[in-house]
Amino acid sequence: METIFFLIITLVAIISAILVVTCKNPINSALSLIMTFFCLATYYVMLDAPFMAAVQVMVYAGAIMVLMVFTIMLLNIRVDASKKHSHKLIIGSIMGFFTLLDLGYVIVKSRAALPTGPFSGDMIKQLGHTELIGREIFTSFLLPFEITSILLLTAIVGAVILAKKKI
Amino acid sequence: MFDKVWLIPLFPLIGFLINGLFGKKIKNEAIIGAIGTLMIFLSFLVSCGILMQMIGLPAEQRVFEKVLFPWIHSGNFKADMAFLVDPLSVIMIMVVTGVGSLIHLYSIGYMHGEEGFYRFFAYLNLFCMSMLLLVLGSNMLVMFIGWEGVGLCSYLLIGYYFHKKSAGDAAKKAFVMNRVGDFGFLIGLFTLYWWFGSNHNIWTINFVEIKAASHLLPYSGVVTVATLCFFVGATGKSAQIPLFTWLPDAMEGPTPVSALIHAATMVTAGVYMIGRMSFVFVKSPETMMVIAVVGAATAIFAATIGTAQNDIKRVLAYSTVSQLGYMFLAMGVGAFSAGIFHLMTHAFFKACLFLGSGSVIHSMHHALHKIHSNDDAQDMRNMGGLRKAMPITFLTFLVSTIAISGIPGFSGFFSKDEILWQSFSNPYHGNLNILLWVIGALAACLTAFYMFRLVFMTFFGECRINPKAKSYLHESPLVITIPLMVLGALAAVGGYLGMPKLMGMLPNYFEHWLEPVFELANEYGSTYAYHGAHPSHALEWGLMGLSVVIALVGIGIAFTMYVKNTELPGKFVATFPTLHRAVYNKWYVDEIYDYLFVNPCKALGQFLWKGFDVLVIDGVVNGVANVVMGFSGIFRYMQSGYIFNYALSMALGVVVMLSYYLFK
Amino acid sequence: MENLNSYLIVSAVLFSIGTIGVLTRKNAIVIFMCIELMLNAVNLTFVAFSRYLGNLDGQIFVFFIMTVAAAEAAVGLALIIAFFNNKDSIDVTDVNLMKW
Amino acid sequence: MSNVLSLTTFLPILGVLLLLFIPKDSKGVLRNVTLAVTIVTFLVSLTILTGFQTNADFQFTENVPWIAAGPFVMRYNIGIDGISLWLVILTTFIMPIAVLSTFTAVEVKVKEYMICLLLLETGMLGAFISLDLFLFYIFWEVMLIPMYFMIGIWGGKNKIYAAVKFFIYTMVGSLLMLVALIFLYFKGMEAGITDFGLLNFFSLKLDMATQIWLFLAFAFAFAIKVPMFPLHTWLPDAHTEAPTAGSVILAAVLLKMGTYGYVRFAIPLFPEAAHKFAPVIATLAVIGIIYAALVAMVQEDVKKLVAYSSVAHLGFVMLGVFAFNVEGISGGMLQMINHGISTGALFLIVGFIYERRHTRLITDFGGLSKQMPIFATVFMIVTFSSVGLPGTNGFVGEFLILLGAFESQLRWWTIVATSGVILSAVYMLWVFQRVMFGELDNPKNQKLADLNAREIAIMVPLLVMIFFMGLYPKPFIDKMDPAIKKLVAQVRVASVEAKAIPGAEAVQLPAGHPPIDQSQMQMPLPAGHPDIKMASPEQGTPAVNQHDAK
Repeated sequence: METIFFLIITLVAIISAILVVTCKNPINSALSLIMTFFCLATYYVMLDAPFMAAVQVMVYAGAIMVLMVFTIMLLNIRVDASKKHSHKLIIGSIMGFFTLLDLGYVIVKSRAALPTGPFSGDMIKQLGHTELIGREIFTSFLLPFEITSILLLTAIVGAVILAKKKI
Repeated sequence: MFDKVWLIPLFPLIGFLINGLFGKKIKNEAIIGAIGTLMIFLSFLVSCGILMQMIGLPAEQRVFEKVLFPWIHSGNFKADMAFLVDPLSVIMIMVVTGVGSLIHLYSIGYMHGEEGFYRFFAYLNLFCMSMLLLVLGSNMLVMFIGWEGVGLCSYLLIGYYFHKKSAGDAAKKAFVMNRVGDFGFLIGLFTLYWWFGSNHNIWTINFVEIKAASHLLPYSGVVTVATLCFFVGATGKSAQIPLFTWLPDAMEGPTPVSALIHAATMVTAGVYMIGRMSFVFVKSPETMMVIAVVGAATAIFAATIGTAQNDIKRVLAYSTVSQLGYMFLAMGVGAFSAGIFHLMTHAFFKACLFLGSGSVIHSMHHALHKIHSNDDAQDMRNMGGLRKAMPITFLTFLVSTIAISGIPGFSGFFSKDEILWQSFSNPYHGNLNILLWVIGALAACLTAFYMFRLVFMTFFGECRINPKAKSYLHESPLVITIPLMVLGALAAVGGYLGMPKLMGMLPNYFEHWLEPVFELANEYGSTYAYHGAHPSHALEWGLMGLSVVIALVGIGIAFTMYVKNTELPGKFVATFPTLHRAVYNKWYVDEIYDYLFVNPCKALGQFLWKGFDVLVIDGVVNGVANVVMGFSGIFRYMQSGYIFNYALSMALGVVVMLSYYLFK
Repeated sequence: MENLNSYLIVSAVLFSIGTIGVLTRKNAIVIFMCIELMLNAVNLTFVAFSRYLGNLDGQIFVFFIMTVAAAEAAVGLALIIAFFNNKDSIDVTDVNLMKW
Repeated sequence: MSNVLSLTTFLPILGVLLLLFIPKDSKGVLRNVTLAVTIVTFLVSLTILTGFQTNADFQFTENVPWIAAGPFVMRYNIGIDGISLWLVILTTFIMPIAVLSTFTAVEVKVKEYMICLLLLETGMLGAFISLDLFLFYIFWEVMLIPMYFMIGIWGGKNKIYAAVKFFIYTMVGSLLMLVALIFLYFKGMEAGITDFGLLNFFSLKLDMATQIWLFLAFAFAFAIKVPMFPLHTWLPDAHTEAPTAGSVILAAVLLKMGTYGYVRFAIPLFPEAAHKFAPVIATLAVIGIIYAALVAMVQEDVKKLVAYSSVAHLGFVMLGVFAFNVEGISGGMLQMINHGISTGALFLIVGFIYERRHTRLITDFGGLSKQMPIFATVFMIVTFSSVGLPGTNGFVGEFLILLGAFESQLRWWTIVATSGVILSAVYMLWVFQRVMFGELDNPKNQKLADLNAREIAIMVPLLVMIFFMGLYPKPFIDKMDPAIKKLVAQVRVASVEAKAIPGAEAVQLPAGHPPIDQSQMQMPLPAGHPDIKMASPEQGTPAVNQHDAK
């Protein structure tokens, strides 16, 4: 039963991903991207990481995509009319195909012995995923956490300077 | 007086400095001429003093070495500026200063009116200084200074009329050929120095020390190599077979130059060098043979060319080359004192001949100049019958011609006949000596022929000069004729100094005088000489008579051809056109040298420069630069500016790395 | 409970689609979206591994990726706007000032 | 006052500072100040000459810590001995003459030109006096820059090509040298050497393999500078394009850097390798002599001809240096100074006629000696000094070189090299004849002015030196002798020891060379440490048997 559900979600995800790439109108590709994010969120849930799914939806679908759509609207970009099938299409797809080939090969071939860490699946269910992540972030990963906050700060300042016409 | 020897070269040096630096300002020809002549005359007086002092001394005390200052001292090598006075060098300085002062006096008259007058006298004095250095040097290096110094001065004096291209070329040719000789001299010097140093730890180039150590030398092997190299040096300087073509061209210079340098002094440097190092030369029989053969060959070869020349000075030049051949023949057969004796007598009569021809040319030039015709003043064909116009010149010329042809009673006969006899009876070369004697005699015949041909063409017969100029022909002034008369007298009388013992009337002072210098050489020679029966006196008288007869035959032929019926030479030329043309063009030796050496060098130089230097090396250097440019051109396309290319290369990178790791 | 491989395959597919999108599209913003897509594919692998390895580090790392993605999106879009201001087009091929 | 050496070296830098204050367009003041500075430097350097005792060790030494970067310790270690003394004096002697010759030659950007000249002088002096390998390398590079600018800015038509070619040629060589330097330093560190000082590297025993590689690197760098046969093509271009003063200094001093490098660094540091490569280098030197002479013969441009002639002269110097005996090396050193004077004079002469006619083609001249008699005599004297006529300086050096090389194992090479004496006479006299003799047909030549006072003032010191060194070279040779004897002993001791070192591949002296028996030894063989205090052998040994070294 679960596998069927998994297949459906995968199907939806891949189709929307392809749509992102192929749609002429950027708005449609933006929406299909949001659709992909939702599929990913369901994956996270299936992987017993509910908090991750929530964050995924909020950050990506909510924040970043809204920003994207906003920019598209701001610049009211017409549909890129000249769809010349330049050589880029062929080369791009060949490259994509080769990456897929490599990754697939990696996945199929790899026999790495998987040392299991301390947190088993059921343990997450009892303690609650958010609490566990919270404990992890604010103990061992405190320094990276602070650095990412600085990163965000610089990004904000950068964005403001770049977009403003004259300082 | 001996330690005043350094004055001898010093005086001409002072003369050179005065005339050289201030000559332009003095401008007055008499003063410049006087300074030049005075300086050389002073050294003549000093050398007379030394001669007198040496005559007073017994034989073994006659060697004196005067060290002036240390010149080059580096490591083992020691060379001081030092002079050696011994019987041989005394004779040489007497000849050089004596003939030199006469020629200086002569050139005051001859060079009258030339615009570079001071320059001529400065160079002439410089030449005398270098020649005296060469002759007095007590080690090979001081001799080498003189050796190259005379080469330099002959370059300057031949190129005196520098505006004439032919003079410039002749000067350069003379210097380069001398330089080839110096190359041989240097190699010989190094071999000797190295051999003595590395085998017996005697690091010296001083003649006295080498003479003392000469007993260590082996009888051939390294000595042959060294002496052959020295002989190459001698041929370069004294114009023998391989390197003689510069001497006839050197006639471009003014006549006093030809008289002093190319007759009396410089060309005898080679003979003197062999005399000075006779104890080394004798040690290798092969070299002695080579010297004798080359000497004889040059004698006959130059004599043949001399017969067909029309320029009066060219004839005398080839006669000098031929007489030098005799001297080398004498040296080659071990008759060193005979060689030096012939050198002295030759200096007298050849200088007199040159000066005589100079005075002829001078008056011819004067006459032709008066009527503004530009016939060649030196060509014998437009001379003739000058004996009436120039009696003194004619007389002295005739005396010297008789001397050079070897007519008994005159100096030439004694010295040349001594050489012929020595070459016949020499103990060194076994059965070669008959051939040597025959060649010598033949050359003597040819010498007599062309000398008298010259006399008859210039002084006898009717005057072929441009009729209008005939009246202007007159005897040269006294300042020219006095040296002629002195030299003429010396040419006549000089022979009696070295009368061969056979004659018996006078003891052979000359040989006796040079005995101490060459007795070591003769002693070494006797070790390998062939001690057969000493040929009888009768044979000696017979050969002497034969040589006189041959000379008279030569004169007779000349007389019949050029006085009796003058069209005979024309007929002779008609019957043997190719032979005549070959002889007239000096057997095409110059052209052969050009073809063998000069042009290939130029072609090689051109090829090396254009081909190798520009094409190969610069090609490689510029090639590397172009290759680098090429690569940078290619890489430039990587930065195309399109984002797509960057993304593509990134993706490509990922894929390649992944697949590399996967499939490794 | 799907096993690890299937998740990895899905993320591989999404990742290559993202690559194709980046390489082929001319519109700057769509390229941006494809990059986001590639990032999320990577997030999925992280979470899948963290789940099967029973170690939360992967998921925490995903947070950091998200912040980076956010920052990147912000700056990227600012760039696009700035580029749009002086070139009136966001077509990637017009970004060729560096072309010689 | 022991730091007179540093004073001489850095006096030109003070001069440069002085020049900075002088306004750009007052050319006269600029020129005179530079002249004054160079003359003062010359006078100061004379005090070095007078204070120099004739013995073998380094004098006027200064040793001050300079850089200590991690393992690398470089000290400001300078000093001169017999070998570098005369090169320093030659540099300070040539500089005023070069400056004097630019009074009319350079009109544009005079200030920068003068600064380049002074910088060049410091670079050269520094290179000659530095005893610290790194300091030597620094000055070696500093020297290039001003010369590059002089050729590049004030040069002739394709000056850029010539300047770049000159620069890159030398840079390639010196980079190789830098690598070898550092590798040597590491080798030294293993043996406990703490800084770049030259003296402690002398005592460093290297095995044969490393010696070969290090020697090749050093030799390559110096070969470019000498210039040796295949690497010489930069010289004619650099000379034809350089301004007169530039090419005078380039010929007089910069070329000596290469041969000095061999004598000071390449040979003493790696004696076995030097012995091993002596035949190869001698062959290149001899080829260089003959090749350059032949090529010089067919040149149309006078300056290119003189450039090729200096390639030939330096071929002689290399032959002398690689004879490894006292005569050869002192001949080489002497010839370096002679070449500096005579070729410097030749370039000045070419500069005079270039200033008058603005052409260097031989065919444009002819019959000048009637028009310019003083110039003719000066040109003649210098030609004969360059041809090596006895009585002039050229002969003494050349003779000693050929003599020394003949004694050593390079016997056949010497015979071929001696033929170079003929070729040098040919091309020099040919150019002298084509320029000076012959008809004064070219109208432009008829109005040429003879040498003025300034030009005569330039030439007089050179002519005096030509004759002084030709007739009485003793003071020059005596001051060099102890240092050269020490160098020769150092090289010979090492080459003998090389045979003794078990592991090291035996040094096969070429078959022709007689085995080093006692008679070859000028000095009694010192036991132990090669740094020998060489007491100069007493004069006045008996005439016949010179040295009983048995």
